[in-house]
Amino acid sequence: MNGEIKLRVSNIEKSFPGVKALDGINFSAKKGSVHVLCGENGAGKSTLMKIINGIYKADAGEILIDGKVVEIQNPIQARSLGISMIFQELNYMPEMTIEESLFVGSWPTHKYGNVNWAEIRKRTIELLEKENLDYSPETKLKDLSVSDIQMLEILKAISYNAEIIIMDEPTSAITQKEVEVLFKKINQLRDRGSSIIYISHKMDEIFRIADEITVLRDGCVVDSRPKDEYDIDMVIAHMVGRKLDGNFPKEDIKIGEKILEVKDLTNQGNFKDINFHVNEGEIVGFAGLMGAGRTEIMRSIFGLDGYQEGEVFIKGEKVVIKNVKSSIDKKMVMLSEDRRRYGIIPVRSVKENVSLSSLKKFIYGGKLHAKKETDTIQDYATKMRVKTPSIETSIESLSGGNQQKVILAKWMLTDPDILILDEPTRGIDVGAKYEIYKLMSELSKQKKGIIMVSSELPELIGMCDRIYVMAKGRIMGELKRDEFTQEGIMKLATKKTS
Amino acid sequence: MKTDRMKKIWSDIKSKYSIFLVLAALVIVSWIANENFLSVGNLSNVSRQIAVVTILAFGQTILIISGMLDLSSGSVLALAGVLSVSVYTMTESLLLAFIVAILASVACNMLNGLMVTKFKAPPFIATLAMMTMARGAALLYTNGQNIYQIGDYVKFGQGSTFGVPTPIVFMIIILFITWYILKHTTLGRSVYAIGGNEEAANASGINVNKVKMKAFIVNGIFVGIAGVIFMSRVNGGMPNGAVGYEFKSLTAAIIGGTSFTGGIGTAVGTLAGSFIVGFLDNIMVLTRVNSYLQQIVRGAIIALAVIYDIWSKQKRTKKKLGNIQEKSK
Amino acid sequence: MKTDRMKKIWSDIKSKYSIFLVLAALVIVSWIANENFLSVGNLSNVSRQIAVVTILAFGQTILIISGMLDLSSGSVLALAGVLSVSVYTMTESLLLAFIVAILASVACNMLNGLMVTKFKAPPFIATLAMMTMARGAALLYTNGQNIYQIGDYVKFGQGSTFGVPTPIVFMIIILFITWYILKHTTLGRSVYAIGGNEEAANASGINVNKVKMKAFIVNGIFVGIAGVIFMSRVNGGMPNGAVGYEFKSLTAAIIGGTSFTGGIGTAVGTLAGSFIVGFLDNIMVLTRVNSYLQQIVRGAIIALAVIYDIWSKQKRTKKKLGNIQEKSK
Amino acid sequence: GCTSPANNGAGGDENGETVYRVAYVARTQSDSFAAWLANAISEEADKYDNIIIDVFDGQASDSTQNSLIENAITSNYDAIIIQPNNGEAQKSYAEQAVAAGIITITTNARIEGVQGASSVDADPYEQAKVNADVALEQIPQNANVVVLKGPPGNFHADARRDSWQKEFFDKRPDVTIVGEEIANWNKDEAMTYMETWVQANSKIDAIIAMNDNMAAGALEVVRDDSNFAGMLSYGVDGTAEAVLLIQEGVMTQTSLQSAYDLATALLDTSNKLLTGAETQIDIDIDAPVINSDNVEEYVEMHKRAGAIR
Ligand SMILES: Nc1ncnc2c1ncn2[C@@H]1O[C@H](COP(=O)(O)OP(=O)(O)OP(=O)(O)O)[C@@H](O)[C@H]1O
Ligand SMILES: Nc1ncnc2c1ncn2[C@@H]1O[C@H](COP(=O)(O)OP(=O)(O)OP(=O)(O)O)[C@@H](O)[C@H]1O
Ligand SMILES: [Mg+2]
Ligand SMILES: [Mg+2]
Repeated sequence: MNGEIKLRVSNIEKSFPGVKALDGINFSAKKGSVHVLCGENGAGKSTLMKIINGIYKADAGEILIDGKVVEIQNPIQARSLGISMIFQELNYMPEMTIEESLFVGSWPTHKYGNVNWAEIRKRTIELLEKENLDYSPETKLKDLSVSDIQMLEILKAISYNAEIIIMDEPTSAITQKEVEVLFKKINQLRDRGSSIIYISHKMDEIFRIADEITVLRDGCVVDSRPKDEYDIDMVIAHMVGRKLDGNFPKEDIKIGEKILEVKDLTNQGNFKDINFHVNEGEIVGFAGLMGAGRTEIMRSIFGLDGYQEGEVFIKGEKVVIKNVKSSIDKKMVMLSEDRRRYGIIPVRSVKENVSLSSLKKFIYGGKLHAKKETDTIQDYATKMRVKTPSIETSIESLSGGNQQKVILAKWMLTDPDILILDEPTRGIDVGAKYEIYKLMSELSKQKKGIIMVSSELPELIGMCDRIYVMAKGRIMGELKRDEFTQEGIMKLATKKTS
Repeated sequence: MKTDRMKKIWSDIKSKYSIFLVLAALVIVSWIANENFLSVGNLSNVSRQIAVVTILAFGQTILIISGMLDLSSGSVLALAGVLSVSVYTMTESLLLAFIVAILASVACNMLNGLMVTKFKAPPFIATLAMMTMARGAALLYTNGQNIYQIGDYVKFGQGSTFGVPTPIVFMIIILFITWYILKHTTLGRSVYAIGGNEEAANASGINVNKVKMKAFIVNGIFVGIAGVIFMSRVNGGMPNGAVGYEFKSLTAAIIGGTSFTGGIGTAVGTLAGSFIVGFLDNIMVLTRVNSYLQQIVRGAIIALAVIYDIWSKQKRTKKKLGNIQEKSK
Repeated sequence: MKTDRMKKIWSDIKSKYSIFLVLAALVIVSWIANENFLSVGNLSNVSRQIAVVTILAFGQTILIISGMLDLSSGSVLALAGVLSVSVYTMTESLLLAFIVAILASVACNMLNGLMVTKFKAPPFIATLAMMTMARGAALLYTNGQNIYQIGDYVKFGQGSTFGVPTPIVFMIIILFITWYILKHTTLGRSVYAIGGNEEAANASGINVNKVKMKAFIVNGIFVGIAGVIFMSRVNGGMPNGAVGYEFKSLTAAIIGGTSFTGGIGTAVGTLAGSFIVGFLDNIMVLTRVNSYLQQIVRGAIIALAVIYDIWSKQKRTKKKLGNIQEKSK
Repeated sequence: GCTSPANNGAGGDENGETVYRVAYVARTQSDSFAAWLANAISEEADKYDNIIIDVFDGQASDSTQNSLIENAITSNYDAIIIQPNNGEAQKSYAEQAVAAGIITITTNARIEGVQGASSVDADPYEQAKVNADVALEQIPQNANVVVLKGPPGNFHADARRDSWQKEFFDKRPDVTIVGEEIANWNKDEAMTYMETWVQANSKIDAIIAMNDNMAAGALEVVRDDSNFAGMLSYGVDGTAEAVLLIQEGVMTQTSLQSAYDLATALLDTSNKLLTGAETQIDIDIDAPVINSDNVEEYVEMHKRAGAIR
């Protein structure tokens, strides 16, 4: 039974205004196997998956399940055909409780059709206990962190006993520990005979979990074969159409003066007694498990949240950051980990999104200079290789990775001295990742100070000069470049607080 | 220990049920200001007076939670009401009159639903168009004339059932239905999901269009009933009646904590919102505040009530975080 | 070749400017129905008639784009208007009267802004409260009586500037200001950003509260001017004038393509929306449609106009894609 | 404790004389005539030591008015004066007041057929008729006229229009109505309609408006237009604005619905009923015509009231 073809798509085509996202895709997923899809940002992976899940309708082509042609008009039908999907962009109802979000759209009911709350509660508690999640079922999603919500989405998708499970970059928002949990689950599902379609930009993950790999480029299948016939370089070469240097483009730069210093920073209950500094030309990493409080610290420094105690110095001068604007004025910017919530203005154009934080630059005599703005931003978009029909296109129609590039461009345009990058390569393809790393090196050469918060240890180790490791709202240790090891970092990250 | 627990309960009440505290405060202040306020007669008056608007507000609550609203409810009420009255004067059948009101109102609301789901018109525009059309239809049908001498029809609005005035009975039943739908049916839960995030709801396998249509149908039933009560209460078929009721009902729902951002709201909250407005109007009349001044006071108190509600809920969120942190230590 | 290009341009117009096509269609049909329709006199009448509502609608446009709205504009207009008229009758200074109107209206709108930004009241409630309060204040101040014998004050609304009726001049100036703010200033960009995603706007360094406050202040200036024009047009200080104008102005903005979800809308769209309603009302009176039927037709056409607009924008998406496919082959 | 004066019913003041509490439930306080009447009643009541009037605002809504009547009954007023929004709609509530033993007076307009209630009224049919009568003479043969109506279903609006129909249009089949719209008593709405009519009709001989506000609005459009010089115009109410327009020679005629006369009659009636001098009274005040012949008298009246400077 395993090894039979469960799902097949043939000659799928799909266009959006200005782009042909899919151009005749053929692809099949077997039972009891993990099929990895990879490809550059904007290659069409998510679009293909959304077609399979009934969110988009293909312009041409057909979908076959168990050899039979099926029409999938909407997610309800998809579900009834045994398909479930974890979406790339977290899309949730903030006001909903955990228990409800787990069952939304498929509530268990009593005989007369009324919702069986007792059953929901029971099953939620079972699930949460089984997964060792310490949450009350009544917690609202808006009170959770992105990673918690992502974890719940994963649990939800696999709790349906679906036969085809699509995971669109499920690990982009979670850390190593949760990845392990997820992989254990995937292995169970595979043994159970499910077909899993797995999308990721993380090469090590791909090679750990895949049975088969298909590479997409510009809406076409470039290659598709069993994992064993591939190696990483080959996948990358297929993806980006050229060979990439697998190493991190880290350069040795003379470290300058302290550019940012944080002393005894405390925010009740989120973090405590935080001390660290960043020097000119330095890339400083922050490692830690999910919920270690890294994001919270950065938000406080950047002026999104306050802090009760402590001091922040920029270039030796004590500063009071009231809000984001004063932070930007001090030439400090932060790329958020939650792109959808704190990054993009969905209905507005790429251009407007990029210029948003530097509008002053384009003001002449009280008026926005349209040409100057357009030219500058066109430059940035080209430089950052943003894949978009035009800079007037609304940002929400860009692929996830390209949205990330647009937001990065926004911050670059402010010409910052200090960059706080919270999960900067989340959802970015290998090629673009490499470009971002290069950009970071470039910036540090210009004596900028960079903070890199990341849950991917390899990139921290590859790019940073120093790494602070956090656990439960405290800094547990500081490592120099020659002390970097995955084990060493993990040990600090899991150390019990006194 | 005990006082601690009491304190906790009190702070819980203060935050979660703040709008009821506002209501309670209003009742107490009003009672001090005028002892008649808490008489059975007066309370029953206020309840009867707010019944129609409250019933409309329950429909609005369901619609607003799902990210829509109904600007047509006042007009559709009038249309359904005059048709119903006119059928009654022709047939003398209360049952038939009742059914006609509901059918007419549901039909209008299905048209609303159609415009919103099939033709993707924003609910504001779809129901605004219906507001004008239904009013025009009511006036056209009656040629702008009120229908008088409606006989026993007044029983709906002026009669009593088991000693309780009929409008209040209807209001309570519809309160219960709304609460039940929102809390205990998949329709209700879908309504919250759609209002919370329509795309996500769709991706979760909810048939968004069907749910929206159902929400309008439920609203239609409520509006139809309100139409019967209204006409019966004013003792005539008034094609020009209930102007602005869509607005009053929206207000009651919003004061009661329903949010235009969608996904938030409860039936009892709306009831509280409606009573706040009703009591406020009542006590100002009882204490004979100058009627222009009344408007100023009413505006100010509505703003204060909502601001207090929001403020105490924010405080709660902060509290909660504190708790989690304590736990994790 | 040439026809191809023409076709493309035409399809572009049809999709992007569909609301203007609706307007054009309405004009043509109206002209066929009644030849007086396109007379200079009639066009100037319609423009004068819609001027006040359109000016309010420009304020609404800015507010709606940033995710808010103003329910108080009709009442604040009345308050600002009667204060202005009353100052004029006391001082006989047109300048002073004008300034007083704007000051009063800006003050009310700053209070709106304060409730929304500092106290986090939803704009619906904050401006609803202001709607009641401002009306109460206007009535209280005048004791419910109209102020007559306002002399030269009528020049604002009934006079002409360079041969163009003054209300139209004001409307055009404010159209231009709105367009300029939205298109060419950081305030405008911030307004779009906040409406599109408030949290992201904040995280991008935009002072959300300050921008919202500014949006209310701009709205306040527009409402104040509208107040002067209104009172001058009706030749009296009418404390109960302009009831329901908040609603009419909202409608114009929404028909013109401004979206309650925020982040979308233009000044010229709003102007088109306002003219659609104005022409519709005008042609029905000219052709002497029964006044009840008028309401039905008005509702139906507004719904159809908006549905057509939305539908053709969707089609645009599909069309464009066709072109690209051809190109890529 | 705070005692409610309304609850005391008839209480004594220091002179030992009985003080009566009267609730006046106004149709609305937001239209100028109703507001004028409410103000006039309050002023008139000051002349009576034994009567205290509380004014309530019905907000032009049947259900609000009904609520207010209910409240007044609950509060045990000695008398309730109702200025109904819609006679029939308030009828059963007026009956409830009578049944509760409260003296009930309906006014402007009277509610017909309430057993045991009294009434003071100005007859809307009569108010329009006095204008229609002169219009029969003044409006030329084959004239074009426009008609401005109050809100549909409103008692006064309908009765005045009905009067014009029976007393004028039925008798003058030669007259053409070139426009008829509902302007809801509003000046600005009337203006908008008139502006449009002027476009479509080169000849309009008369404006027939159901109140002065609307007549004034229509006149605002044509007052400086020489094409329409000498246009006839009729209203009802005798507002300050209409009186001024008649004085200027712009408006033709209106009939006074005098809030002062109504107020005087109402208080007199209330006093008689409360003191037991009489048990039921039904009176009508006159609807005197105001035109260029007698306008100065009414200018004086409004000047005294402060409405005209
Ligand atoms: N809703 C949409 N409207 C318009 N264009 C879209 C839409 N969704 C996707 N696209 C376009 O289709 C192309 C494929 O996008 P898709 O999201 O499938 O890429 P992806 O392979 O998932 O990329 P990533 O790795 O960045 O997630 C992109 O060029 C994108 O801009
Ligand atoms: N409103 C809230 N309610 C409950 N828990 C919260 C709330 N806000 C934050 N937390 C928790 O506080 C902790 C700190 O989260 P934070 O996002 O800063 O961690 P992090 O180190 O950046 O990890 P990551 O970003 O990888 O999730 C997490 O455990 C998070 O779940
Ligand atoms: Mg993707
Ligand atoms: Mg984080």
